[in-house]
Amino acid sequence: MKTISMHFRSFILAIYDIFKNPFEQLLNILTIAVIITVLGSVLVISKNIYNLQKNNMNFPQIVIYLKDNVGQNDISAVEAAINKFNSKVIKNYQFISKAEGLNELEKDKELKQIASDVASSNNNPVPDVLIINTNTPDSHSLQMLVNKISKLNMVDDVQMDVNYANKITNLVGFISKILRLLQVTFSIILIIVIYNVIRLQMLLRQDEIIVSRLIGASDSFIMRPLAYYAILQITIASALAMYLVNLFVIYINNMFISLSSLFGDGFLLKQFSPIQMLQVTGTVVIFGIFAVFLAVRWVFRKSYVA
Amino acid sequence: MKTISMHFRSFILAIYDIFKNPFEQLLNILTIAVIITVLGSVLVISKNIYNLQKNNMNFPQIVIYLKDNVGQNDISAVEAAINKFNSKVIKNYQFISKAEGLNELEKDKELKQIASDVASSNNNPVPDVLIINTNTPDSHSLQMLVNKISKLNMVDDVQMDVNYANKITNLVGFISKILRLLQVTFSIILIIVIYNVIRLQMLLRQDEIIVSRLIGASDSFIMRPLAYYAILQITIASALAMYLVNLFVIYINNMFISLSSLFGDGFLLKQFSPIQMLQVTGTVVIFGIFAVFLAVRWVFRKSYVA
Amino acid sequence: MIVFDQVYKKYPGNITAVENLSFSIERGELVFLAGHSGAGKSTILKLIAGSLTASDGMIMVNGIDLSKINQNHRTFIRQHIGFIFQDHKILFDRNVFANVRLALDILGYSEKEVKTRVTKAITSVGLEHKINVMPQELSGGEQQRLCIARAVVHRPKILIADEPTANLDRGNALRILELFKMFHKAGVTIIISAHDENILGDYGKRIIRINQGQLGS
Amino acid sequence: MIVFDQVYKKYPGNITAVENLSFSIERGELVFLAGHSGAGKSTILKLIAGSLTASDGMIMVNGIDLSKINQNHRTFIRQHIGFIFQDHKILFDRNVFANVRLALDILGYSEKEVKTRVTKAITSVGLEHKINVMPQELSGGEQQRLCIARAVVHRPKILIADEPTANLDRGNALRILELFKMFHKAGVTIIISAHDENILGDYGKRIIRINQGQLGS
Ligand SMILES: Nc1ncnc2c1ncn2[C@@H]1O[C@H](COP(=O)(O)OP(=O)(O)OP(=O)(O)O)[C@@H](O)[C@H]1O
Ligand SMILES: Nc1ncnc2c1ncn2[C@@H]1O[C@H](COP(=O)(O)OP(=O)(O)OP(=O)(O)O)[C@@H](O)[C@H]1O
Ligand SMILES: [Mg+2]
Ligand SMILES: [Mg+2]
Repeated sequence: MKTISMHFRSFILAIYDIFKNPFEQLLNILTIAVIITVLGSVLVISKNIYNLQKNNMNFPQIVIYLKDNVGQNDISAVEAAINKFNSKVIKNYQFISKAEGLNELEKDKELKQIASDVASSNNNPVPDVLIINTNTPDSHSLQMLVNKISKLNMVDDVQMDVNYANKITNLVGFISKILRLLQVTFSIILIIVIYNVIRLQMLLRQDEIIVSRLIGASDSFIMRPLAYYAILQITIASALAMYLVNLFVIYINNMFISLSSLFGDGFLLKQFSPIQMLQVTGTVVIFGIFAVFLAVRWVFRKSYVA
Repeated sequence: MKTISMHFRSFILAIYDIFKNPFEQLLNILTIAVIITVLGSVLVISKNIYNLQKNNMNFPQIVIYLKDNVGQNDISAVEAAINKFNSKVIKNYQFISKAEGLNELEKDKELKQIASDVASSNNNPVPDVLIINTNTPDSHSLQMLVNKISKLNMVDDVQMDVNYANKITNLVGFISKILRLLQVTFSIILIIVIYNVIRLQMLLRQDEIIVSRLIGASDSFIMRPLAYYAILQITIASALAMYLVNLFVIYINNMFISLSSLFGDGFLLKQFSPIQMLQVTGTVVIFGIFAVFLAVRWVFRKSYVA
Repeated sequence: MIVFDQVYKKYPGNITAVENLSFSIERGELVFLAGHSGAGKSTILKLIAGSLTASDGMIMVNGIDLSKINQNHRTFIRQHIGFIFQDHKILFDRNVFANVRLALDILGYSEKEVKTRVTKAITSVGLEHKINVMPQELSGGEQQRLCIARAVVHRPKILIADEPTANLDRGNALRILELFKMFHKAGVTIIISAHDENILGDYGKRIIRINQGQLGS
Repeated sequence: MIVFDQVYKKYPGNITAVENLSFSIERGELVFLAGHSGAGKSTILKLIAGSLTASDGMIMVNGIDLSKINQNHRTFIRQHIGFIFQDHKILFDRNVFANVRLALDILGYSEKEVKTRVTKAITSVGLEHKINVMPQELSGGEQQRLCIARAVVHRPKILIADEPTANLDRGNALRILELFKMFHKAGVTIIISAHDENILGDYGKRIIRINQGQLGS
């Protein structure tokens, strides 16, 4: 009971402290909030990068050229072989018959002349084709798929743009490297800035810390209100930051929408879920408590109070 | 003389202050440095974005299909017309003869069957072609170019991937919008964080400020050492930040090099020039002096010392 | 009971503030510690309160050897001491009431009890009209009395007063000494340092004279 | 010359610290300001130094009406005053020497002169063996003397001392009073506040008694 009421009192005191000098607190809170916002934005983007890959990047297509004289049965056999594969590798596939192929060819301006020549010759050289849209940039599992299909005897040739697949793999690696760099950087920034703000504030409350200790306060008595003070500050800052991250996502999404021609329709960043927000806030708060602990210890040491 | 020596003394005192508590100073300096680093990195990227466009993006190609029966003269005439255009629009062009065209066609696996059919028919339907690599994403000036060339009477058809050009324009707009957003954001962060760090430090030197004032120090006497203190701190932070930005650029460039298949060779970020470094540092230092001024005034007001 | 047995206190920089000092103070005694400026009075009081540790020798407070205690124990001992600091150590970010209540909060008193006790302590030093005032709005003597109120509010077993009347006029000083006398009668051990033996005159109590960190004449 | 003419000082919260106070102090006079705790002594001294402004009435210092000056002028006046603050106002981030030199730096003295003068001032208050020590390593009385050294180091025309001997033993107090006497002989106007008229006894100088912010008996 006593402990709970002491916690409650510390909490109330912390609220009081924050509202006593709202302007000064605002600056500290803003400082912390902006850094959390930046880190939060990076996290949101990271979280979205996988979806982004899935929906918006074209993973390599595999084109299966069937032999000249295949029938419906052969096609079904190939389809059955494809269906055996994992949906992690294969997104979907599409059969394009000889006739459709020629038709497609005629749509292409550069080639229409050739196509019409060919069409007029009444001898359609375009083969039946199965196109597989894959679902991964992982060239290893793709190559396995290609090898399997090549062995089917109604298949004439299998083509995969491996180079493209490699490019995608590299690009994904590149983006996630940059994102990881940013995450680490901003985490370090967050740690430095929060610790520094907390430390400077504890320094300003040095007298309180030392006097309390001199007249018999235990470490936990001294740290409790300071920890609540930091928790409140950081929570407010974090709430503000989550709101700003939301704004950021909305802003970016608006840009994406107005640029849908560039990115396609499906490409919208997803917000943090409430749970993720709590996770971010919680992590920062825990770090804040730790910072208070360190800073207070440091004040003790600095002032030589036994 | 007296003023100069006072400045000199303040400067020495500031150095002394910084080195008196190196650890504490280090944290403040780091806090400022990381924010400058982030802003500096954004600035470096912005500065490079134009070069990046120029060297590494494929601006739209314009394909000129010549009439079936053109001779060398006609081709030269078209080339002459092209040469009249500004190099800002046209990067270079390339003539691909009927034969070369068919050859190219044969390289494409999907089309090789058709091509070989065509080749064997001894009737090459592929036209002579001139391909212009353009130098700008500006679809307006590109369209003008297309219109001009279309009017030449040896030209059968002119194709430009306008959609692609629009995409590029949009992409450039998108990137610079994001960069502008980041610049503004990090400038605001820089202002808030630096002001907050300076303010908290001035608060810690409150006694010094008030006592000096009470025993007859002028405002400039009080602010001079504090300003030097901030200048030194920020200059060190800025130097550190410039170094970190350099590292960042090197890191990114190394990634680009290892990913040259993805981006092409020419794509390397350029470092800040020394002058640009001085500009960044100077701006931040001036802001720091301003922050000292504000913070000291605020301490005066807070402590009610007339 | 407080015992000093051949106690030395050396500060960094080879400053010996207390040298081979032995004395003992009985439980419930009222003792004056007299000495010139820099004699070592404050050092001795801080040693008793455990905010300094002796360089050599033994200090016992209520039967506990101070050199052998840990932080928790030190905290516990301090809670039973009231210390009037020479430099006041007032917290300027809170009003008179909040400054005084700190000592009770540390001990976990209930809100109601805090209110009664704090009001009583503040009244006993004559600051009842300043109860909600911020410390920087107090005169020097009023600040000193605030410091006294904080030291007595939790009715400590030992009261240590470092120059408690330096900033007080005769009237107020006498009032404070009356207060101490009252505590003394209630069985509290009291040690008062003073550079000026005049204020002690009519008490006729024991005086420990310190000279250059040693027992003096 | 210092003139108070029907001066009032009201603090926020409707506290009247000085009420209808009139007196004048001649150039070169040595005056004691006596009064109980909270009488208004410090307030009066701060009014003279211009760190507080009167709510009503006129204060003249060396022929200048303090209500009519701007910040630059106020700074200038302060440079000719030495103020010994009741709460010391020592800077704990620098050593004794640096604390004292501050008053000379403000006036732009040369490094050489700073050295001689500071050493002399520190010696005159008996702190020569503590010249490179940090203030938190000083005893209460030593801190007070440091504050005195800072106030006199630039040889001000007016010396204002707010309870300068509160923390000093008789020997040190007499030494400080000797120092003031020396300044007095050199023509400095000196105003010393004290709650204890004992220390003034043998000087036989003028005493202004303050009671509840008014001239008292
Ligand atoms: N933290 C410290 N570091 C170094 N020396 C110290 C420290 N504290 C006190 N001293 C020195 O120890 C000696 C005794 O100091 P102390 O404060 O005990 O004296 P005091 O009797 O209380 O004097 P006063 O009446 O002036 O308060 C003095 O010479 C002082 O300078
Ligand atoms: N800043 C302030 N705001 C409000 N009231 C104040 C302020 N400063 C002083 N007072 C009040 O004005 C009155 C006179 O204070 P002052 O400091 O002048 O007294 P003093 O004579 O110096 O007393 P002491 O001997 O205790 O130092 C006191 O009642 C005090 O509480
Ligand atoms: Mg002492
Ligand atoms: Mg006073």
